[in-house]
Amino acid sequence: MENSLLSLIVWLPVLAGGALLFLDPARVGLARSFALLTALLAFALTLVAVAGFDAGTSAMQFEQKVVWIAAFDIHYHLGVDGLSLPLIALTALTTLLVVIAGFGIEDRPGQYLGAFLILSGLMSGMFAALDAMLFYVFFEAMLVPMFLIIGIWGGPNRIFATIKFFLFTFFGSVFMLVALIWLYLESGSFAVADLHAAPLSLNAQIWVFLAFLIAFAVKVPMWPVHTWLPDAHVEAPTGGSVVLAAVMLKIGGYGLVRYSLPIAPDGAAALDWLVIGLSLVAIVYIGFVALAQTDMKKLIAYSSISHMGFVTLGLFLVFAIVRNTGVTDGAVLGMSGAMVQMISHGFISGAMFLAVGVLYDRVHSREISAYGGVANTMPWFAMFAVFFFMANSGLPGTSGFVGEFMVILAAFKANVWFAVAAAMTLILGASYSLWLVKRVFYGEVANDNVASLSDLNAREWTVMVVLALFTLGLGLWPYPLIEMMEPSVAHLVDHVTTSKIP
Amino acid sequence: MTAAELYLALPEIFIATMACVVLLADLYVTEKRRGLIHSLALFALVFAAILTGRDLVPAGQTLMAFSDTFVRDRFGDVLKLFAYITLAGVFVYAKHFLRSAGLFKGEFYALGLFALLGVMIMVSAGSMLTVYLGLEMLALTSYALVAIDRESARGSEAGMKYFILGSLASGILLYGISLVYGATGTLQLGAIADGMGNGLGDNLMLSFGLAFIVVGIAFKLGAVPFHMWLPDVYQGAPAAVTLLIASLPKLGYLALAIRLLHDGLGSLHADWQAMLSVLAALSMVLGNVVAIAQSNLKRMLAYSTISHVGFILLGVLAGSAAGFAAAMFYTIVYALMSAGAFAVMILLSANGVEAENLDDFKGLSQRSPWYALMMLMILFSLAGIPVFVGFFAKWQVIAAAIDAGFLWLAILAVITAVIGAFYYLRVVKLMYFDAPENNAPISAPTDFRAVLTVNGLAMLGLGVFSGGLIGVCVQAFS
Amino acid sequence: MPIIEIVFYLFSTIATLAALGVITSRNPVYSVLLLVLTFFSSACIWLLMGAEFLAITLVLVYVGAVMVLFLFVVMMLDINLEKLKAGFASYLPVGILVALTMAAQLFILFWVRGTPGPALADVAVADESNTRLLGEWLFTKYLYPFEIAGFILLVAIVAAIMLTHRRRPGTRHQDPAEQVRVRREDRVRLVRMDSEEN
Amino acid sequence: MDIKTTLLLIPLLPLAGSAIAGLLRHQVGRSGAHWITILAVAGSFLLSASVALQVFSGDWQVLNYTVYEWAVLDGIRFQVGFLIDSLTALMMMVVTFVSLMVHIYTVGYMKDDPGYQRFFAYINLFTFAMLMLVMANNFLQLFFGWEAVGLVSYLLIGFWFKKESAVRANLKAFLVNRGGDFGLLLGVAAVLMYMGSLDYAEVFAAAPAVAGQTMTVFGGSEWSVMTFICICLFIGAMGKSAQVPLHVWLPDSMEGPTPISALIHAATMVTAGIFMVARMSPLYELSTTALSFILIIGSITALFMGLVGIVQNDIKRVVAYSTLSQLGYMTVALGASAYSIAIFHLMTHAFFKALLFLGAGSVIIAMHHKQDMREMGGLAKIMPITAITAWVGSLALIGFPFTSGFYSKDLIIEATKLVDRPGAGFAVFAVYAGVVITALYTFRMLYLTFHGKSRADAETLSHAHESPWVVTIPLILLAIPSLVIGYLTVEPLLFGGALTDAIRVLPANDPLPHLAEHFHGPAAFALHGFITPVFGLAMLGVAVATYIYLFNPRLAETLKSRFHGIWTVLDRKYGFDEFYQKVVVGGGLAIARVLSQVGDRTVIDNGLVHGSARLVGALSSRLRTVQTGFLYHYAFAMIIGLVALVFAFVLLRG
Amino acid sequence: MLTLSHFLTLGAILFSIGVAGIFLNRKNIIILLMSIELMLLAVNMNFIAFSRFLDNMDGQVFVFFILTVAAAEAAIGLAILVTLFRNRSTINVEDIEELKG
Repeated sequence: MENSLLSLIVWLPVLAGGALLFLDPARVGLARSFALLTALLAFALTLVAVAGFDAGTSAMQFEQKVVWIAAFDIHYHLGVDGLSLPLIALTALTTLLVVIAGFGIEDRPGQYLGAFLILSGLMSGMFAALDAMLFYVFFEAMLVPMFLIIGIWGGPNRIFATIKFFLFTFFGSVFMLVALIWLYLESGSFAVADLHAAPLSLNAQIWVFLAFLIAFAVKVPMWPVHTWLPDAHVEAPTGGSVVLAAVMLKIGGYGLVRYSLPIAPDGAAALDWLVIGLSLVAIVYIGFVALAQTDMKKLIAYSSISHMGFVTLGLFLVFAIVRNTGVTDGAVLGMSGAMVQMISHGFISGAMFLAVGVLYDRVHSREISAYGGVANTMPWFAMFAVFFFMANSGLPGTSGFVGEFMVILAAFKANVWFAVAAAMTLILGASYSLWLVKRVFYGEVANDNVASLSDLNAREWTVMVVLALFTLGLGLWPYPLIEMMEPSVAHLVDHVTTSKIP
Repeated sequence: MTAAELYLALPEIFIATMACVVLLADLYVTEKRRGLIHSLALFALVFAAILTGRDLVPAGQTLMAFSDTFVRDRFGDVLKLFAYITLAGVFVYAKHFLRSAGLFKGEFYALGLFALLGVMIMVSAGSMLTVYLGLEMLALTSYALVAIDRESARGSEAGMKYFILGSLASGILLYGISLVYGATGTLQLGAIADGMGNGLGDNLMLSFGLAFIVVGIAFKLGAVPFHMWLPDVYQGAPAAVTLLIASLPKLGYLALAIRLLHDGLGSLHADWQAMLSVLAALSMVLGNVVAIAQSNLKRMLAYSTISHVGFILLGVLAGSAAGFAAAMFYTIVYALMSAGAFAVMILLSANGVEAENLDDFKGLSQRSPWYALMMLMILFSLAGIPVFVGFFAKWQVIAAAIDAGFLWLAILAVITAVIGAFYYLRVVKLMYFDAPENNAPISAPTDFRAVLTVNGLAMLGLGVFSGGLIGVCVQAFS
Repeated sequence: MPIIEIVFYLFSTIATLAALGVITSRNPVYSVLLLVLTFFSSACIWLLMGAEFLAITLVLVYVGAVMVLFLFVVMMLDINLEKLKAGFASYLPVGILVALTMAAQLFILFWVRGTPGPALADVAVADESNTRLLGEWLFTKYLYPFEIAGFILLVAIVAAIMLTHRRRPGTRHQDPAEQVRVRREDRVRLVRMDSEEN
Repeated sequence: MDIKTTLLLIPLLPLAGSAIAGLLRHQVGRSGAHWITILAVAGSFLLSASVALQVFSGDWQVLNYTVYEWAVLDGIRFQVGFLIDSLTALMMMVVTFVSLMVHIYTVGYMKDDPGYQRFFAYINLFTFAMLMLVMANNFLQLFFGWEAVGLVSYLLIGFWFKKESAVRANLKAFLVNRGGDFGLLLGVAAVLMYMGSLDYAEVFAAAPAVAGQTMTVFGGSEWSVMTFICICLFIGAMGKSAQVPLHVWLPDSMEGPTPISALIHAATMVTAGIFMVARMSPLYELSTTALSFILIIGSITALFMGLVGIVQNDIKRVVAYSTLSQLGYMTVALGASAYSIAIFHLMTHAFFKALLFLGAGSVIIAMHHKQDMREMGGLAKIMPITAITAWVGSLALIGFPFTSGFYSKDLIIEATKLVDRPGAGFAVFAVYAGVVITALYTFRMLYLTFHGKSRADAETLSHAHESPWVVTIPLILLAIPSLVIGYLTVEPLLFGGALTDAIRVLPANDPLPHLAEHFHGPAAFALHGFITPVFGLAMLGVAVATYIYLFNPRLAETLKSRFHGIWTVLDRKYGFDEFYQKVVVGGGLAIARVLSQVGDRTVIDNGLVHGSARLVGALSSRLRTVQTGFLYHYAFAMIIGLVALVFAFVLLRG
Repeated sequence: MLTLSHFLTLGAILFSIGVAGIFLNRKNIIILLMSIELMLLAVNMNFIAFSRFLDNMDGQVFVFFILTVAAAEAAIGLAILVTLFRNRSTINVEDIEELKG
């Protein structure tokens, strides 16, 4: 099973990024072109993987397995299925855009870009890892570059934010480590496949599930362990926010899919009320909280939490559906919806943060009140912004609609009130998104800053157009993506609905 | 006594001899050509490494000598090898500091080598008597080294405290040994384990002795509540000495613990496991919590040492081969990490003024990106963040603890690890997010830079390719 | 009560009281002397147990050497006694309690839970010179430790010198390194003197 | 060209037009923009016309096919597809025709606007969205079109985004509509759950089976599934078609440029709800509860919104409220199971209401964008064409016999009388009362605007003149159908059963047969119309209006002061806006602030997160004081440790 | 009659006194050094007692080594004491608390 494509996708950016760290700071141009080249190459490689991917099976593909720590029979084992490949592609795309957008950075640009490349490599590795320990290593390691990115290139209160971010996520993940080790001692292996197969008593499953949940809930982030996100987003540089929102949050969702659910299905079934409850709280409560924000990035951050609520909701509907209707029909719908939501949120939140970045670069304020009537001076930018905020409020035809639509349909099968609560997002999402649009983009030109704004430059155009196309494309024709995921999702549903209790 | 026996002890004999050679040579070189002594000491270590490494004891085999007062096995050999490496690093780092602090004396090297000898004796001790003597050799040299700077009030205060408490501890340890001797009627660790020798005392006397011995070990390692000497000594001693006593002896003390508790009193596993679990818990909590409040790097690292000792104990108390292997891995890695950390501190201390305040690290990333990066890796390794080697050490001991049924201890451990991450991150913050306070150029001799670079990269390398070292450690107990 | 017991109780009482004196007396000189007394009486008790050699060593080495060293230091560091507050720790009661607890624990071990063990008289001993045996063992079975002990003493010497030996300016001392490195030119200066005409 | 391509082109032409005019706005320029878009709409109008001809030609098999598959999973097919039957064809005609008129009209109306191209792009996009909505053959696409028209309406209401009132109005419109969509989405979800598909045909097929089922919604209470579905869907319709209480956005939407008031907020988008319910007739027929709910909501809207119309002074708002009331009529028709009549009224209303709006627009142009009728009057002399067409529209609106409005409205009233389900009595009263009110506010508007002596200031008056041909032509072209379309189509459309392939009514509920008994051709029906009480009521309204506003203007004021209480209630529009503003918006924001400040910041973040951090910090500085630096403390600690160890692990265990 | 426990008890008492001397004493450090000597003495007492009652020489050998080491220890201890005194000109236990926290 030797296929080094994934290794290439993982390590190329890491090594290139490492090289960038030590590039002579003076050679900015070289650093940029080098970073851009790497990002392009990495993205191209993921496209190769997508092209070569067989959507017909739920089996792992492009597998590579090498002994890593013989003593504990830990392997360097990579592979992708319909769940992980799209996320890897998303990672590569996001990185590419962030690199392009990062050309504007003056302070140590080489190291900035390098950090992002390393980060992207680690994240891809995390998605591709098929050995729990390898996964955990990537899972943790990626905190380091993010910690530095926020801390070095962040806003005024960056240090507090980045340390909070690091400790919060670290705190979550250590329980997962304990759980993983415990599982290893139980099942004698760190291989994900073996862990999926290992039978566990209900009690054990509940504890394992909780341990995983803490780790992933913090990453997602789910209410009430979400408070690191607004701080981190607000202080992070634009690129940081983009990666954080577009990819890092997905890690939580991915973890639930790849670890929590299949390893402890019965535990999940026993505790799905908890996750679903928290998800609905996130959707409604956080929706309200977003409404009250005066800082654009904070608002988008909260909107991210609320949208990720759909992911967690969609993933855990399966048990409620089975309980309510006795069959799994709709479970695949919900879970696919969750997965699509992850990808879509990657595009949209990324785009929104980039949009805020566009304004921030010009006016150096994230306060909504600092703007007004931007549409007068930046008509094209306004067009994109309105589009993305509309997408964020789940407008059909944009990717933002697809996932939410599927999840709500599935939620109805589980329980009318789940659907009702989830559908609240139609109103809340539109409220905070469009109210922000109204305050920032419409109206008379508010002040001299706004008056002196210049519309998008070529670089910003590129980024916006690419994201807009992806958002629209996924919204109008999600079939290819869903087709790619369906076998894996279906297999997962079968797996989680069959008890593992010995 | 046969030649074969002497041959087994060749490394010890060689080191002892070289220590004396260094002492003598020191008389005949002038201040300027002290470098020779340094080189001589390094040569001693290299050659000793060759002697030990040339005929490593095959895994699983145990060779006895000198009527069983001397043991040589794979575990010991591996530990000795890493002791050489550590001490070599220490010497290289120390030279730079000693020079600038005007402490560049031959005695430092002689005593360093004697300390090594003490470690080696402990490591391959076959009888409680040899254990004790090795311990004392190491202890006495450490006392002296701490006070090596005769003009420093802090140095001598630290030395005094270390001496008094150390002697108290070895008194307690001895009392324990005497009880064990009385109970079992023998001093041979092997014999004690086999329950040979018709002792007077009952099991109770044995476990009494055990309690006293555990206290002795705990003190030497610096486990709570027998840790209080540690911060004061780390802070009071000159940086070079702190560097030495923070890294090398730990290897010996690990051996001390394993030899006495496992080789000797293995039958009382349940008892010492329970004792150690409490000590481990206290150490991890107190070490990590109190370190947060420190503004002095030496003290901070001292408390971090205490917490790491807690983690090492996790491995030891498991009492399984895997546990000991984990503890060994952890100790070796810890020695490298702390050596590196103190090295960076030495790097920053200009002309003898120690850069022991955290603020001295401000803006290091601007002043010297490379060494900032090295320190970064060391710190993340200390914090136990993957992919750095510290993480692999942590999860192994945690695994051992869980395997031994101490899930609560494992959970406590990871929580304290999170708390601990905070103060390491604070240093990273100073280095990377703050502006430098003084922009004095950072200068260090080439060998220093080279070793530090290797040391720092090892944090990453040993992590990414952790399979090798883990294998070595696991093998040592197979 | 047989004589041997009277001896034991006598000396152990002396030893105990003297030990207490050591840690309580204000004047370190007294302490030293009381310590000597403790050692002496313990030596006697060791004799009871037939450890003649060690008993002698204790007296000779300790009283003869170590204690003298103590005294020497006490004298050398002219400590003005009044500066030394004669108070015990304020937590004296607690402290004593803890100390007593420890003693009690050991007492439990020896008497309550444990058995007093055989009587001294009943335990036969190999009628061989304890000194000779000791010597034999030291140079056979315990050769390796014996060597180590040697090095320990060496370490002690080195350390002690390193710590205490100061070069006061103006004091005369040899520097072997210099003596070895000495060259003819440093010592002998050849002065050409023209022989006087006439 | 084969039919499917045609059908595909119909929506795609406007889409392309919009894309070009919007994204290449600078390249194509102003004239380029309007030519491209107008041609695009004209194209799709002609194509729809051809399709309509085929459909109504008689031998037409309902065409229902998939354009492309959006997603397939879990055994559900999400698709984009067309369902072409009489209903669709009719709607396509109406939409494209009115849209075309509006496009042409816009050329004149927006002449000087900087956002010229943008505007054309928007209305073209709207045409696309609306077509997608009406042509849909499944709920997904319906929802897509539904929200897409909402989006365009949002963009167009806020077209003049500098105007605070405009951007308020468009946010309000979108959010209120989202309120409706909330229901619609739940309805769709319910449909999927109980009928296992989103495809109309399959759903209708499955409907009867579901009719009996019940579901638990509120705690224990059992609901008929069908009722739940129908009411949820209708909530959506209430949003789009501005039924009480979700009507509040429509009057405010008048902040947008007049052409879109005509196109979106009179003729097409607002009727989407009516269309949808008609489309779902097979479902609604199965739930009497839902139908009476609809009936009541409709009558309330018809009556009370008309009343508000009387007190408005802004010419466009008068028309807007009349639209609300007319939509109420349509809804009543739906509630009376007279779906086809509702659709019929929808069509006629589309023409004459568009006409009235455009006429109003024409007046507004003349008045330099003043909209207050109190500053108008006597304009008939200045702008005859506008006046005449306005008269035509008004007559149609009050349902003067022979006009298109007469047929549709009269039939609605007749149909309502036949109903015998809860709420019917009130409905009948409402529709009758509505007639008077309609006549009253319509003629009030006519008189205030075109007759009497002018109240405008000389300056305005001097510039006032008849609008250019691009404005008047559409007026005329809309006036014609407003007059005759009813006469021409009432028979084939309703009694000829042209719509029966789309609309299915249970024979028991179907009012048409009974109506048919009294129907002997449009002419006879119209003549008979003169002697109905309806006509009398209408004339009453006209008379009152004439007396007050033409001959005795002061009386208006005295009445106002006499019935001040009522007047205020009407002027405040029953306080709906205040309610929404204070309770919904204010309440929502209040909740938001509390949750954000107290819930999130204070409790969770400062309390739990930072709290634990502070705790550790405090512990740390407390513990470090144990390290006193005194030797004896250190030693003491050690001994205590020793004693404790021995005690705990030796004595207690041993 | 004298049993093993008698001797052990004496050892225990001496040991406790030594320990107490270390943590109760607030006077000069020399006394601490002496307390240490007391502890070692107690240990020796134990060893000799055991060795006697076991009739086994190991204990006495151990004592021999303890004496040796103790001497070395004392030497170093006193040396440090001297340097301390030179730096601080006091050997009062209470004054030696610069390092703390």
